[in-house]
Amino acid sequence: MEQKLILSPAPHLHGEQSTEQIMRAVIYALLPACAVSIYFFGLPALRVLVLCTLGCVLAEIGCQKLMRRPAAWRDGSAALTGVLLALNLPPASPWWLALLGAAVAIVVGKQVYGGLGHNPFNPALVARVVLLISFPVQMTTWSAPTPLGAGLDLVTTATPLGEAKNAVMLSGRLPEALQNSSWDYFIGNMGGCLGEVSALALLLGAAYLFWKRILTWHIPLSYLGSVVVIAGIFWLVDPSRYPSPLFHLLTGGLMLGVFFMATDMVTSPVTPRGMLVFGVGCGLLTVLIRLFGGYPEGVSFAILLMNAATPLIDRFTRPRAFGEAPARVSGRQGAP
Amino acid sequence: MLEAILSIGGIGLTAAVALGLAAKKFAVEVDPRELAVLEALPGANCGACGFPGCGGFAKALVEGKANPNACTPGGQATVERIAHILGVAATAADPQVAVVLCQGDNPRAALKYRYLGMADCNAAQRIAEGPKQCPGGCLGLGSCVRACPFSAIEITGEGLAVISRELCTGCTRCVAACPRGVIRMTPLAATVHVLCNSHDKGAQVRKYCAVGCIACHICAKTVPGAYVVEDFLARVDYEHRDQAGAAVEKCPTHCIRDFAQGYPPGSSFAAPTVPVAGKSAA
Amino acid sequence: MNLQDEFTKGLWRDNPVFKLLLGLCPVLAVTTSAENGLGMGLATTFVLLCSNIVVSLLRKVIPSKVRIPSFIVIIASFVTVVQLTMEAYLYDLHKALGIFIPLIVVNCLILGRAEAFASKQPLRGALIDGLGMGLGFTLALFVLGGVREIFGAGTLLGVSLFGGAYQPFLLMILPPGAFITLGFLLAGMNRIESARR
Amino acid sequence: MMKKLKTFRGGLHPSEHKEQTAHLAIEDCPLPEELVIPLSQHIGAPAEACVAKGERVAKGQLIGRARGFVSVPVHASTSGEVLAVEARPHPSGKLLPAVVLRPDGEDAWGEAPASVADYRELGAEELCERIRAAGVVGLGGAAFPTHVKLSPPPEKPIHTLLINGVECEPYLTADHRLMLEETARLLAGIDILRRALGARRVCIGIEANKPDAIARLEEACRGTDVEVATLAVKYPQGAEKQLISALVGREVPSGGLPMDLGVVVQNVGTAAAVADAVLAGKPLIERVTTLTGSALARPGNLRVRIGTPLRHLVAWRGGLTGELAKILCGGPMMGAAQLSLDVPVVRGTSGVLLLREGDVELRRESACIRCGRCVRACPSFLMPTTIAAYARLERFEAAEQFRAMDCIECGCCTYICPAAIPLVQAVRHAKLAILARRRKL
Amino acid sequence: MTELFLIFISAAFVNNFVLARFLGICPFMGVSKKVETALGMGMAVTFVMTVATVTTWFIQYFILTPFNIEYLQTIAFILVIASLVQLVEMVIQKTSPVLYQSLGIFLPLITTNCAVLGLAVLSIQKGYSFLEAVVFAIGAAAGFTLALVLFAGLRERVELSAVPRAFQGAAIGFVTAGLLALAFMGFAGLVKG
Repeated sequence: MEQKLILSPAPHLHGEQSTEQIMRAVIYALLPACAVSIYFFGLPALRVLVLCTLGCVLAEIGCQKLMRRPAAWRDGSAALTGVLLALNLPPASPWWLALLGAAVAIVVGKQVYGGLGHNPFNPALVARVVLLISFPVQMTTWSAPTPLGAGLDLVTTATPLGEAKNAVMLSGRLPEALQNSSWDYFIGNMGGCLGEVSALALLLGAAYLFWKRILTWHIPLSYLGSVVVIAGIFWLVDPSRYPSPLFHLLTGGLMLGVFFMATDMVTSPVTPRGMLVFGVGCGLLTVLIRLFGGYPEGVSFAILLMNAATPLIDRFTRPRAFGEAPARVSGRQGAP
Repeated sequence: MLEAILSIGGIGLTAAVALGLAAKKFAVEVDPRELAVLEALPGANCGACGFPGCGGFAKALVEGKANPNACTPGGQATVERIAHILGVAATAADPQVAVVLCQGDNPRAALKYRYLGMADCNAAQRIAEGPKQCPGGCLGLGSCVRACPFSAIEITGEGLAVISRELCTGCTRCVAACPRGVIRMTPLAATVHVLCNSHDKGAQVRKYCAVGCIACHICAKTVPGAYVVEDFLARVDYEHRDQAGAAVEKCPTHCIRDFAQGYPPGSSFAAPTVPVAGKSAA
Repeated sequence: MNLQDEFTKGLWRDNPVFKLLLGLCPVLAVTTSAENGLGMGLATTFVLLCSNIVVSLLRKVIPSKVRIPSFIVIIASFVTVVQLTMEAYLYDLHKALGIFIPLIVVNCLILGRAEAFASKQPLRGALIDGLGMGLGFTLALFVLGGVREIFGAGTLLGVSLFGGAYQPFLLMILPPGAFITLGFLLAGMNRIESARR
Repeated sequence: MMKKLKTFRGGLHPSEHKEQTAHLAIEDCPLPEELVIPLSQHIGAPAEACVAKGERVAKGQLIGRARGFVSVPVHASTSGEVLAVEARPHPSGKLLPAVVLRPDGEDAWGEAPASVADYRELGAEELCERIRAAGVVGLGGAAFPTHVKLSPPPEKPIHTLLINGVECEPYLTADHRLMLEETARLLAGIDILRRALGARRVCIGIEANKPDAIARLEEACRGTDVEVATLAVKYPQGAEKQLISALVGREVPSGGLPMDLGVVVQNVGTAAAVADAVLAGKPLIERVTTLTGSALARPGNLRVRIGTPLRHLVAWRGGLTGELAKILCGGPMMGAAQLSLDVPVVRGTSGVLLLREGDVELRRESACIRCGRCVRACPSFLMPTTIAAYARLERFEAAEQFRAMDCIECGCCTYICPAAIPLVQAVRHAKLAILARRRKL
Repeated sequence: MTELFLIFISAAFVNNFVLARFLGICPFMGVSKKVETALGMGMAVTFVMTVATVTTWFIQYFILTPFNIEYLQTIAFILVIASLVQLVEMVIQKTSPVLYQSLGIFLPLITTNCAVLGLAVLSIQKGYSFLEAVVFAIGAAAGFTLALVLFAGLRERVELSAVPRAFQGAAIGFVTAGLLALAFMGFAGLVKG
């Protein structure tokens, strides 16, 4: 029998970029940051990367088997979550921490909602925060960076943000030295999670994503902008107590958060205006938590909180439809 | 001790007097059915139904905006009581269930084209009248499943809708949802049905479906009166449903099925006990 | 109605926590350990039982217009009894359960049973219902508390289970853990239920 | 530095695929063995057959009478014998009534078409009536009766006539060739349309990817007040509302019509057909269409009699070159897939595409990853993914509140979707359900 | 002033009534299926919480404490709150049908909302002054509303998702609430104590 004709609804042409290609591109964009972390932290960093990625992919396969759904791990989203999670862990993380994180990310963060596209919260961040509040000791044991160092270095250090927070709490003043190491922070010569260290490598990856048109400017710009403005205001008020905007930009997980976590498509708004609101909210919460909260780093919590607000943001930033009278927009928004 | 009694009593008295006066002064007319429904509800005001308290739920029920089974704390007993008040219960002497009059799943009924698009029968039907060659056959894309509030419909692995005779309440929503009119309301007591919905001539039906009615009249000849053949399609005359079973074995294309013997192949529903006992009492 | 059915329905089929989703505030709040869960469950059972009895006895006396306030007063009285008793004899538990003891009064399970069942049933049924529902509630609290304690502290009823090397999964005894654990328990129940069908 | 071209907000630029046929001059297609002329080739009430089986008809003879105002008559595309008046395959996918005609080969007009000495002496109503009687409809694809657009209510005077020479659909080049080869006829048609409307401003919009057509028209319009505007190459530049937005700078109100802004848009093919109808008295019995696609031996731009089955066109263009996987009538963005080559070319057939298996998108849909591309691409500024999600759950009130009814079904969202979700189909599903519910109320 | 501000921040964010103290879980799970309903509920709760706190504060300090019968707190409070709510409902229903539609219909649900009683008891336990108690109530209500509306938004989204069958319904609701609580833990330490 001859092959039947294909009938499908219009349009009959499709753009080139598929979900898998997007996921793969984001993983490629993270490779420079992975490389820098391995350079500074050696094999332990590699171990964390491998464990998280493998753990996530295996958890994804397991969940899909359990739910009797088609295996979709090949779309690369689980691997991406794994890499992102690894970049959010300290280099000295024990093996069980990495695997537990992977399981939490995929099971609680993603698959209970039905898998890719359905999770309201960023899975990697869910896992990071769960680990942070459950295992505060392991999650805040930082190895000192030793370029091309061999093996696990037992020298521990503090992250610049942690140091700043401690100093302010103890003496009410910021240590001078912290403010003067911008170049080190930029290339990644400081303590921190795998992916928090090198702003340079992350910017490189982000540039690739902009070039591939996977990132739009809305979230990164509004996030960075609001951090600079808000941190700047505090800094101008009292520079001895509040660190400079540049310090905020280069330390902690801000770069990673701005370009790779807040911009996670699934958990951020779809409307351009919504993205701006999202970015500003992230920036505001990040600075507030960093300066006044109990945790030295606020990026993860800020993004999670804004993830929670995403459905509302989407609702209230619905664009005015073509030809819709402007006055009527606000009154008739939203679902019943 | 005295203070305790006095003060609590005082608070209670004040509250009672205030409420009593308020009830008089601010009385509002309420639909008596709403009050009756409110009476039937557990009164836990837990909000599990998604409405603001039992009062809100009762109002929504009377206005037809809510399903009685939304009340989790109430359980089945409450559902039945509410249904009774609202008169949506199967009070008819002859309870009905919906039946998919088709057995043409993917291996048995030929396709007209390869369909790529939204998995919805109504959407598919708009593209050259649906991907099945048979103009009346089940498309198996599940519009009826989504329409059914009681999860009484499943799509078999081979793409055929099957309706559970136990779970179906006869609400007819699936009938309205099906673009091909393949779902019909039939008496629950009738278990024998001609599972075909094609009005094409026999020769044509043979070309695209292995289990379609070819209007050969054998059923009508075997049990005169129990079957009617119209427009090249046989159907059971449900007035004489009791005799219809005799023709099941005689149908050359096996398109007559007695549901008492089980559901169409591929269905996960267990063979029903017929007629379902106690069903009409609900 | 079959009394045995009335009793067992609260344990599984109509479990107040897992099936009816009633009285969730204490369920989530006090189940940081199996012991707390058990204590809260028993306290609630006591109030439920007593209020069911009284409501059932008074069901023909109380005019229907003021029945809800009357029920509340009855329940509140028993809650006060529990509260004072626990403060006197079980001070540690009283402290651990804190504000949730007075809040038993607004546990919708109790009011719900009073309104939906006890006010329409003779004494024997109301008693059995209260006992069954109360024990079902206690069971649920114990299970939830147990799971959270095992993972969150590595102990059960204070007994260490995994030895010193175990790193407690603190999330489980923190607020988010309460929600997530209950969610997973409910999903597990659903799974068992659908497998049975 | 290049001047920024006029355009609208949103949209995208799909690969054009126009190079196969853009350079090919229009050829006349010979008559087929059998013509199938559907009685419904326009938006509105179908025409009513006024010939019977066995009757002989002349070329241009009325064979279907219009029913009502929003309807147009149907004419015989050639002389011959009526074989049947029956339901036949129609490009809409249904079996619809059609007059089946066997050409006698003489191709003889009945009465010689009455030509007009000078159309400038005719009033607007007279012009409009001639256009209606000739069965002219919008040839861009929608096939809306032209005389209806030319009869605005008195309270909505028309001041601007926009001529749509955008042809933004990939693959299609028929309008492009028409502008190049039949400039004079086109301009005559434009002048008639403008007189019928009393429009002050006339503007022809053309995408920048047709520089030869722009040059030709600019040349021809020199000295007149007809503007020729070059538009950015972006889909759906040719959609009515988007074209108005680009050229007039205003948005047609939601739920409204271009006439609310005092604007009427006509396709270039329509303008040419108007010239035929008024100047030569010729009814609409043929059109220019693009026949192309990877499965076709010799693509081209053809002048085809209405009712010619696709099978005949394909045979004449050297047959198929591989296994046919998809037949499309219209452009690839908004056209409809066909069940067989038995469907005829109708008035709205702006192109025919025959695709091989390898050129057909076969990706299965996956879950929405909320990338927001559909939101950014939507020229109606909607949130397609949200509307589609509600449509799937049959929550049509919610879809309506997200303004599903403002969708123009251009297909941008589906084109750009990385998860290959049939968004337009879902939105359309919601639109039809909303309309059905409104009718019920 | 700072003190009052901190009480507000603490009640609204750090020790959010729903997400950290587990008060008012029933309406939180029940009335969070649609954002509009959640907003209405939030407003109603804000109103009732404020009024109830004021009233019970007076009951405590002008009746219970003077007569030394603090042990009757539970009975007295619930009695007052229940009657108060019912009274307000009746008044609103009669006087303003519009207000009743947007706010009044939620009132019966609030009677048995443990957040209201809990709030009244807590502000006594913490020994707040009258002004502090009012701010505490408004903060708690704001936190409740915020959590409720965020949660409603999330649930509307989850409703569009392909949630595994076992998790459908309440289960995924609890997991989502848990993750929301997780995010709220970021506020920890904003206010000491």
